[in-house]
Amino acid sequence: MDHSKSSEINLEMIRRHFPALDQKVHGEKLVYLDSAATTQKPLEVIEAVDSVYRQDCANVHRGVHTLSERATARYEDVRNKVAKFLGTEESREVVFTRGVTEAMNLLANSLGSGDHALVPGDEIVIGTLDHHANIVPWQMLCEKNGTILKVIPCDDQGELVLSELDSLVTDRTKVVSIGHVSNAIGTVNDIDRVFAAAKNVGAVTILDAAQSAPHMSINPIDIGCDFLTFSGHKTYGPTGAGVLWGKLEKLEKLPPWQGGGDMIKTVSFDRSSYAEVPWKFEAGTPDIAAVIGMGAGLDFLDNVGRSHVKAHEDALLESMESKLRNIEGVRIVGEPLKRSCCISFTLDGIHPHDAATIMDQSGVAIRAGHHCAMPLMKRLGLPATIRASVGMHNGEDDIDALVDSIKAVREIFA
Amino acid sequence: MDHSKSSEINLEMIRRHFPALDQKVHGEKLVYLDSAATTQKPLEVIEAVDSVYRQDCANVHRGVHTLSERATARYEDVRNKVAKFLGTEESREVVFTRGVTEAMNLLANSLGSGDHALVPGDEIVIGTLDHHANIVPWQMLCEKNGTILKVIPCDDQGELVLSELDSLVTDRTKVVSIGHVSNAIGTVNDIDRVFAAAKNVGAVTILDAAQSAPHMSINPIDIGCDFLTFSGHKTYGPTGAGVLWGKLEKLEKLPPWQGGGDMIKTVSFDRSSYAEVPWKFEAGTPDIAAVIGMGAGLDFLDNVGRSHVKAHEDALLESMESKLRNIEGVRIVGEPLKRSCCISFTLDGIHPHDAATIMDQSGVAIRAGHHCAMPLMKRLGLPATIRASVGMHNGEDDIDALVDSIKAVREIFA
Amino acid sequence: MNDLRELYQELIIDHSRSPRNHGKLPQANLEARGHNPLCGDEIDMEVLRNADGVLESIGFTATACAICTASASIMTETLKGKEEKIARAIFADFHAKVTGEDSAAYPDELMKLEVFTGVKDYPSRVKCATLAWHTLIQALSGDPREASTE
Amino acid sequence: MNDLRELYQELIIDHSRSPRNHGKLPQANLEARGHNPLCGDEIDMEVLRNADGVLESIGFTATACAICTASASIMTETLKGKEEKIARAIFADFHAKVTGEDSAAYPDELMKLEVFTGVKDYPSRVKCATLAWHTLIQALSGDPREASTE
Ligand SMILES: Cc1ncc(COP(=O)(O)O)c(C=O)c1O
Ligand SMILES: Cc1ncc(COP(=O)(O)O)c(C=O)c1O
Repeated sequence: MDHSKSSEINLEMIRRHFPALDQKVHGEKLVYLDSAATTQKPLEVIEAVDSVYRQDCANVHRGVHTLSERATARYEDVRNKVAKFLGTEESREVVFTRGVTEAMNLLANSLGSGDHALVPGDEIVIGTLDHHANIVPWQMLCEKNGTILKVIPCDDQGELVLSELDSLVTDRTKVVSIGHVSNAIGTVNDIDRVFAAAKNVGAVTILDAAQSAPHMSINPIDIGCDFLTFSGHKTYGPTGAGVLWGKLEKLEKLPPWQGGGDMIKTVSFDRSSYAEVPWKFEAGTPDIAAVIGMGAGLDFLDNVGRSHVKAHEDALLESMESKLRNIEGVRIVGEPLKRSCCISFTLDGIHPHDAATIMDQSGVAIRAGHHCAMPLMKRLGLPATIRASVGMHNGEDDIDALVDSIKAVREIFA
Repeated sequence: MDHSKSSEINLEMIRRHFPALDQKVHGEKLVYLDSAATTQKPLEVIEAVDSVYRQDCANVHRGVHTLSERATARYEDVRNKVAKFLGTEESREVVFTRGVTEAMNLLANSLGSGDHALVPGDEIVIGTLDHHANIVPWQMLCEKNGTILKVIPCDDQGELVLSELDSLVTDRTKVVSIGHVSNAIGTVNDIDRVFAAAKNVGAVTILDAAQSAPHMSINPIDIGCDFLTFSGHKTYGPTGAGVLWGKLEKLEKLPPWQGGGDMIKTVSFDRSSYAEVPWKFEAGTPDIAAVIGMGAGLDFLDNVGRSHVKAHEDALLESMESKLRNIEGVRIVGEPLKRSCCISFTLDGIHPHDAATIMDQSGVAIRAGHHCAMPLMKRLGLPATIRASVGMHNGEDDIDALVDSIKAVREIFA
Repeated sequence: MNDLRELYQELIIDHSRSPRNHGKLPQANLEARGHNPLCGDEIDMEVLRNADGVLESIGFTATACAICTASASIMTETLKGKEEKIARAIFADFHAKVTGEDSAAYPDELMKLEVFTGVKDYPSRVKCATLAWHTLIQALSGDPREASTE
Repeated sequence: MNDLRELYQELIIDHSRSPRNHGKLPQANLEARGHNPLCGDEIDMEVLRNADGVLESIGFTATACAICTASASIMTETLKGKEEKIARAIFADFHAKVTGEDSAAYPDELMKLEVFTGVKDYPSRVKCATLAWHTLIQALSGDPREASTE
């Protein structure tokens, strides 16, 4: 059982950490190929959450008693873990949100208000491959304050057309927000070029790292972005926690978004003043347990080693691609120069949802649909695709199960 | 050990459900009197969260595979549980948020935008006893769009001065948002009178039920409010989940707030359209595990029986009050006509934070500070108080420990 | 995996490949559009209801999965020539069965609907099986909004 | 519970009740205000630093808990007459000890500071113990912003 030829991943050992993988679905071993939607959770994460409720169950920040001190220390320590995960130093640059979606809404709202607010005619540039989380908040902002959304087009291969950058990113461009890796078809965008253009015109740069954080190192200093965001539930952590990282001086200039407890310095009916960064962006009781669990997830990922995970997954995706290409009637969607995260495909004459239901009968969990990337689907002329996405625990056996289940689908529709 | 004279609560049995209570702090048995900050979690809740990650770990709504179907069914079923908990019928009236703070920010933002948006000069009425979560979002809205915040004053007893309602609530009043129970001093506000005045002028009515939900029945139909919100982590559930309940027709008229996946019907770069209520208010991956855990917490509360919990806690608070009054140097803050949740007090010549630290040495967890109610503290002329708040698991023994720990504080400062 | 494979084999594949009553219905006097936002299925339903409330003709066009298309096809076959109130009753029965609320067998003349009962374990696919029905009801009710399965 | 009880007994109660160097310092040439947003403690610090960089006088007024008040009182006693750079070094040492980063003993002449080491297990109280120091440093740096322990 040598699934690990191409990497230093010990699959058997890793799989023992994921209790949910050890189950049957419709009598068949579960083959989980939906990590792009949410990753499975290792025992370390499950136990971290559990221990919050069994030992350190208290609210954070304002309590003097022991349980609250312990909860606060564990919660705040995750900022250090995140800073380390990103390869940065300053834990105050780490704001906790529910995930990328909340982070993008925070950015769209806070960039849209206050002294330095975007004004009518200012332009925001995003990409055709982007997830709805990096589209809709900006659309809502544009509707509210007259800013204009510009979109980097995408070619038939599923690559951003970067030759258009010069005409798209101009003096009017104030924000460039872009996804790192497409959750829909797996393209790794050339963010260096996109951000270089953005910096040329002094635009604020934002990276949606939802689909790169679980698969590769992402250092916002090296990348050169002002803000970066990822979701803990896609980096082996619990639902409910994610990160908005921002350069300290940028965060300090940004007005707060949500108001309430914990984000204030003083409140009076005449005037309230806000807490320091990062707390001014965290109104109300945060998701303490999820944040602590997210820390355990990042530790887990780093203990396995992101370079090993990357090598392992890159090899898997390559193998998956060649095996899929050998199945008649399979059409792979997009031919990106660099791929991560997933492969999307269609089956001739078979609707993705039917395929997904039948594949589930073989225990194979993939996703069928538009993957919250409707504009991309429209661009590619597809209502939906089948997406197989990988996590560190996947192996050749999973790909073989995927292939068999596709063949079963094709037999039924033969 | 008959702690249950006054009620049908079987304390011993209940305590066995809360693993975190079974610990020592500084060598002393933990006495948790900080439920108003966050409640302890029963095993049922801990296990519900655990089972999501061990068995049904998947993203919701868009997945066809079995794990996603199971996660979605469990997640959506909590809407029914919440509707039942509130004594209502329509599960589409239940929107999941992180808690009261996020719900209030949603309301302030959505009432402040769209076709029916509040306009400059419109007035919003809140109360002096309110939590920052019911103050700051409205202040931010007022700053943004020129609406005006009016505040129902509070008397020395810690009661809203309702004789002022007639002059405060006028034709200009468009929103009346009020806390049900003060988390700072325990006053149960006469919300019937407040909402009657609001309805007279056709204002939108909002109830912050953060501190009533854990202690009494709250039926928004009977109460007669348009919106009601509570936090799951204060009703024995996990951090990360709470509820915004709204009348269906009110929710339908309200524009969405956060944008992203799951809250849309269609997205294109020209125009996006939004999903139906309640989903249009739930952008991005929700806190699936916390929502499911919240459902288990509500079930637990209802299994014990809210009327039993209320009788038990009312008796406890009465006993606590009379025992506190017998300690020299204790000054109880506020003399509300109806009390729930907590008692706040000060110790002559001793700062609440010093008291809290010393009480923690006896294992007694109380809270010292402004309790996110700075305007109330200012009104009462206090920088901070000591707050002892109760949960279903508290008994006379906890009150006795509280009394002993206060005496220890006084000895040290004698 | 046999149940579902059978489901997909017996009738659904056939009806999804060669849907009955597919196409525009120029003589229709009622129409509605249905949409399943979760998977993008779209269906247009046209009905000719006569003065006695009988559904004389039903036609549909769809871009949808096999279950949705077959459900529309079998539905139109089943309901053509029936009175509106009978049609509504059949839908109530169908709905209860595909959501697992009712586990009784269908009467003989409705046996074809039985193939959809297997989707009750797939709440997301239940919506595929019911979209055509919801859209039909919307058309009959003269409700101009887009039907949705939510 | 002995450690903390002793902490509260020995020096802190005394200094919080009868703080040394409490009150306005009319001759001051530096000043700052400190605020702990978490518990509401407020402190005003005034300093007379002479041309040689010696802190000739330090005065403070505070509305604060015992730990904060006593810390301010003992700090002013300790630093009065010392050079600014010595004062800064002592703060660095004090900070390391109350946050638990350094567990060495204080030199004899700073032994009074030892009473605060017990708060290292109470991160929220650490802020009470350091507020006066942060505020002093802010005054010395001529930084007009309100000092904060965060
Ligand atoms: C590329 C990308 N961006 C944003 C998101 C949104 O993340 P979340 O749902 O955790 O807010 C996702 C995940 O669905 C994603 O894949
Ligand atoms: C009365 C009241 N309202 C609102 C809140 C805010 O709740 P959360 O922090 O869960 O958003 C609280 C709790 O702190 C509260 O006691």
